[in-house]
Amino acid sequence: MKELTYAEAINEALDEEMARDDKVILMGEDVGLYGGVWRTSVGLQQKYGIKRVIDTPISENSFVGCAIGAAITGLRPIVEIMYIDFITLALDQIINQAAKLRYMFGGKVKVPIVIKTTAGAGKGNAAHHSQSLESLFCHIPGLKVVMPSTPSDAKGLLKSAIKEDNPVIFIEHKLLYPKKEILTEEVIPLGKAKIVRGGTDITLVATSNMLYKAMDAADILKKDFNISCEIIDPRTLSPIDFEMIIGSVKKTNNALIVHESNKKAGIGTYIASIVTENAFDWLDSPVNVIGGLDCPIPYSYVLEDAVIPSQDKIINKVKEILEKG
Amino acid sequence: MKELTYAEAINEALDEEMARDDKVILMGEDVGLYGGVWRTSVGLQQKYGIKRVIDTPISENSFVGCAIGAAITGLRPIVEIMYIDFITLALDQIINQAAKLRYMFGGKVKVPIVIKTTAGAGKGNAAHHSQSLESLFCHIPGLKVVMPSTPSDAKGLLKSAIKEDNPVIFIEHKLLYPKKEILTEEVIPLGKAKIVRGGTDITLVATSNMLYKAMDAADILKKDFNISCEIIDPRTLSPIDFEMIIGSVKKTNNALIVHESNKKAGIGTYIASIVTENAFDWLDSPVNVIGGLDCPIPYSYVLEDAVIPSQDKIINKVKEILEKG
Amino acid sequence: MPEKINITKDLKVDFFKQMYTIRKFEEKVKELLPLGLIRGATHVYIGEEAVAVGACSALNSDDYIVSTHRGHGHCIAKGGSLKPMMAELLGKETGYCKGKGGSMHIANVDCGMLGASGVVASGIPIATGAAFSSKFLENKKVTISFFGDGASNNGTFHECLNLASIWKLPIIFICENNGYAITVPAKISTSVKDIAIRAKGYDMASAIVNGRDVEEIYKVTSDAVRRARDGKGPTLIEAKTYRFEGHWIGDPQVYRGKSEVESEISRDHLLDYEKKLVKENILSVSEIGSVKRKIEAELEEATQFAKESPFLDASKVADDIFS
Amino acid sequence: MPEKINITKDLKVDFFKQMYTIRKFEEKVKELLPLGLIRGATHVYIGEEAVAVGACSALNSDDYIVSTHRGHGHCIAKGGSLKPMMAELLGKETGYCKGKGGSMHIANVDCGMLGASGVVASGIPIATGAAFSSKFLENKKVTISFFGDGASNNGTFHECLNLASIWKLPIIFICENNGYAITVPAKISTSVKDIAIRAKGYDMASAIVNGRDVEEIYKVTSDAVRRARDGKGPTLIEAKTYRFEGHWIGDPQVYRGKSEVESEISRDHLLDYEKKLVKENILSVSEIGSVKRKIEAELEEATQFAKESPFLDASKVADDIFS
Ligand SMILES: Cc1ncc(C[n+]2csc(CCOP(=O)(O)OP(=O)(O)O)c2C)c(N)n1
Ligand SMILES: Cc1ncc(C[n+]2csc(CCOP(=O)(O)OP(=O)(O)O)c2C)c(N)n1
Ligand SMILES: [Mg+2]
Ligand SMILES: [Mg+2]
Repeated sequence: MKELTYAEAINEALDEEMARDDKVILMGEDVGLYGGVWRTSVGLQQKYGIKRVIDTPISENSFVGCAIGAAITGLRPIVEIMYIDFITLALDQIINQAAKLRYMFGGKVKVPIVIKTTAGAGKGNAAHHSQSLESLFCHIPGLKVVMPSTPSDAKGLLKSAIKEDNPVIFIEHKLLYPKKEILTEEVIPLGKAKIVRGGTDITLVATSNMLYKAMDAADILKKDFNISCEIIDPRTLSPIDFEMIIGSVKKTNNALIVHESNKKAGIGTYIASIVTENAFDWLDSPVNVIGGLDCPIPYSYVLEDAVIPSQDKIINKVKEILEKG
Repeated sequence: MKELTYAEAINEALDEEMARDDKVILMGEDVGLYGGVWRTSVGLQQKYGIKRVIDTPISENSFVGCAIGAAITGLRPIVEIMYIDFITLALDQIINQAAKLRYMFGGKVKVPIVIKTTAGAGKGNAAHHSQSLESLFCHIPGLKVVMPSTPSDAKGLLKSAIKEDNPVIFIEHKLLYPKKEILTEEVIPLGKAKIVRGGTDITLVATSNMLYKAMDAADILKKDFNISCEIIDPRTLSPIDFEMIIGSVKKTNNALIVHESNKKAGIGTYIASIVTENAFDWLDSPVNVIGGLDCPIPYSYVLEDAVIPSQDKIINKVKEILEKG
Repeated sequence: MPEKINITKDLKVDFFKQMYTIRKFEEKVKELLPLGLIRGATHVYIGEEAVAVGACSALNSDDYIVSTHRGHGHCIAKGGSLKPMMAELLGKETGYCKGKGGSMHIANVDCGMLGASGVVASGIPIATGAAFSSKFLENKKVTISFFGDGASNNGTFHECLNLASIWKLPIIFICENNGYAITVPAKISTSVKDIAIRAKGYDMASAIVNGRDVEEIYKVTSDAVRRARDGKGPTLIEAKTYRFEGHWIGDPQVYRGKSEVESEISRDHLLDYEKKLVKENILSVSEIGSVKRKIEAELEEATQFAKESPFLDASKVADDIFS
Repeated sequence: MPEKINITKDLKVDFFKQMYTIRKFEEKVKELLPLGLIRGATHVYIGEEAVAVGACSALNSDDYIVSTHRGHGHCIAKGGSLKPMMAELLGKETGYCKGKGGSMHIANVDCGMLGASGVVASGIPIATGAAFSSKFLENKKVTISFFGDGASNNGTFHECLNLASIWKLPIIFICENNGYAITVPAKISTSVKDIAIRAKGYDMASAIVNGRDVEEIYKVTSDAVRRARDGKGPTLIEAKTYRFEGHWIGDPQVYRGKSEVESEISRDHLLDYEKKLVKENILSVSEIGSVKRKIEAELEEATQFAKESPFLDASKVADDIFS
């Protein structure tokens, strides 16, 4: 039983999978000698050589495409995009190639590629280094999307992602890297949500770093208002574990979804909508969604704080929902 | 009063705006001498010269970026991306620059750029020439998204888009170009939906080419089942005219949203969710969404037909909703 | 140009057969399209046959190629069979991609043809990745990445030439410079006359070849293949070629003069090569006739097969997304 | 290198002042960051001052520049004021971007500085567009696009050099080649030693300059500016430079040896230029002293201003998205 940070847990998953399968390679900017700006690949180039851990030029679309080409010809590449904001440069290869190659070729190829990257605001990095773009990938058929919130989930899900024969977008959160936990060492299958905390009055579905805000909010709601929240972390956003979420909502009869990305055309309102379609008669109140403010991420901390969903916002919304319901 | 096709209406809007304002320029692949593969810029290079109507190399990210740079320094560029599928190559400039420049610079610049492109399946062009990616843009703060369904709307909205000082993604539908209509010659403001047909039993919100499937379905629902559908075309998808949509749902107490793009993390479930949040007590049934099948667009017409929302699917869903409700 | 490479009689016959097959295949496509049997954007390779044939003949059957939106010729030259090709173009279950891909996504992974692609220049990274694999796996495979003059203005061209150079990948970039990108002439969109010169920006070997001369293409490609297999890195080859047809069936071709097109078509390398084989006593006129008839018959058979094949059932539309 | 360009004494003094201002500004940034007054990724320009100063001095005040993630030096050299710059870095309402942009988005549109950008190479198209505007409007403005060696491997570099060449735009592409992209040395990521050679792929004029020699940079840029203004098209200038500091504050710099860094820093162009001014009798030692003290005082004032300025109120966070 060892305590590891989220970054170390990811590093361990990479290490174990590279040790297990010599077709697994890692490429990206600064992932090699330096071990990645998020420190998730520390020591790997030293251990597995420059052949398997490769520092790339700043050519996002092409090194992702190169990894896709390698994936259909026998390798199992993991690609790091330093910030999810730069993945915009690689979307042609991700959306038009990775997600579609197998289908377009009638099932003749497999595309075992993991694209790992980091999302989220909170570090004063402003509009080009703080976005949460997971919803873009959830919208595209042919991609799986994973967003772990804990060190154990990060490790267990990354190991599953690397073993997966289909493209996986693996989205870390930059505020979570220092988060510590004693690892559970489970292998966590893609597509399975987790009930983080049982409850009876409302279901809170919270992704990535928002899980912690939801938990803090739930503590206060319990203590000060005797409201019992059931908290679910979907962990995989595509495909999403609707069985667990809908099951919970049928029990609590109320739901609130919280994510950091924008609400508009996002994954939250999709969850809300599917839950509503399937549990309408169980609902005491409309399923609500809190997302980041509909605004680029500003630099100053005063402004940055104002765009990220806050504990207070969650508390107020839960109270509003239950009063109305 | 003249009858024009959708393509001709767009051409006329471009022509009138270029005549009105000599800072309006048009750039894109094959838009010049040839007049655009969709024939929407026929005659414009001949009329306004190669200085204002420019054939570009196949460099989507850079000619879009170039247009953005031109927009912040005094021009009003319109850029054509031949198929929306290729806009994936330009998303860095659209998402990180066009949508954010004004905000990042504290309001110091304007970004009057229109990106016109075409979406949709139905022509046997397969996975790289058939997508409906409007939801990606709706998710990004700082962009406006327009999707006209009729020649009059196409012209009226394009004229507004060109006059707009902010970036607009203007999405045509490739099956609509030959569609004819006597033009109403209104200037149509961005952000205003339209009640295409009044009704009492259910609100159908249908975008782009799906409007016609919804109208056909409504005809049959009326004739065969005496179900009266109110049909709304949002026309602008971002910002969206919730006032009109919610107003209608409060009257009909039921709603179905139909679009061609995928349902997952798309604009449809966002509409559904906001409607539900705001009209929950008026709803007799959960707001439902029909989107394209969660699948890349296949080539054969048998398969292609199976992925696009059909009239039958709409009819059956409406019946199911009203039976349950 | 490397002179030492010897071209056997059999190979010459093979060149002719392949070029003729491509020509006839594309003529059949032109015939079936207006009938609605083939749908959607479809780009034929007539005029450019020598490039695919010369280049792919320099490869082993397990080497890789990555094609473009104009992929039928590459597919045939890399060993594709006419039946599943034609069936794919007719959208049938018996096609290479079960009718899911069509013309712009034709692929025959089993013979190393890793697919056409509808997005211009998007195959270049995929090809670079295939070459990356081969180097990594030390399997001595070589990859050819085909793309057009228009594609050479796209960012991925630049990024991948850089990647291939720094990683010394076993890849050959073949630019099929036919002078146009749809209606846009290279001279208004491309800052250099010879795209081959761009190799200098990546410290890469390069060559310009006559895209109508199948033997020259074969020789220059063979040389590049040998160097790639020997670990000596990538090459950029520019083939000067010409598209005899419009970009699409019915293209009014406002962007190029009738006389230009006629003069280009009048220099038909396929006719020339036929004459050359006769002159070199490799095939007699009557042998050529029977080669042609055999190919035409095969093509008829393939067309028949495609027409008679069933469509994949709509219930299977969502299969093959994930493995 | 064009010899005819004359550099006045005043201009030389100005070069020194600007370089010294940048150096001191960045040292102040290094001081404020660990205090938490400046947050987020912040990249200082120490070691590269001569490039921005030499290049921007060749421009008129209404010409344009587009910067990179390492933008403070460019902003100062293009006429930015220290108060709103420092205020921006401290996230204050009085900053150039009201605290919405910060270090990586610093912009001063009024003096033609069209912004830093957090996405590497993404400013190149914006700059190309500014040059497009100027040509279109016939206003004779010239644009400089700054970017790094790392950025030169990105597709937009290629696409925009092609665009600028075919459209003969009044733009100067200045590659600040400091040998590294974060921790990745150019020699493992960039296929050519001299990025300037890439100009050949676009039929573009090019030059390599010593990035520590402000006068050489000024002269070469002036020449390119004159050609651009005269409608003679774009130029690619590669400035060989060196980043004295880590990529970020606290960077352990595992990717380059201590001795390399020490030897590079020991050749400090700022000290050298100071000596040169004295030697050329342009400024006396005591005059230099007072120039320095004046700049330092201004900087203190700016820092004080920034510290005392209020944050933009959170209620205004969603303003400025649309006009
Ligand atoms: C990224 C992208 N942009 C635009 C298109 C539309 N398009 C299809 S073919 C073509 C021209 C390609 O020119 P070239 O690369 O020279 O190949 P050629 O057709 O001449 O063989 C264009 C612009 C596309 N398919 N992909
Ligand atoms: C598209 C993109 N990829 C990666 C990064 C992360 N990043 C920030 S600075 C940098 C290095 C840039 O190197 P170079 O262009 O040489 O500029 P320098 O920092 O040396 O001045 C990288 C990779 C980024 N900001 N944008
Ligand atoms: Mg071409
Ligand atoms: Mg650098």
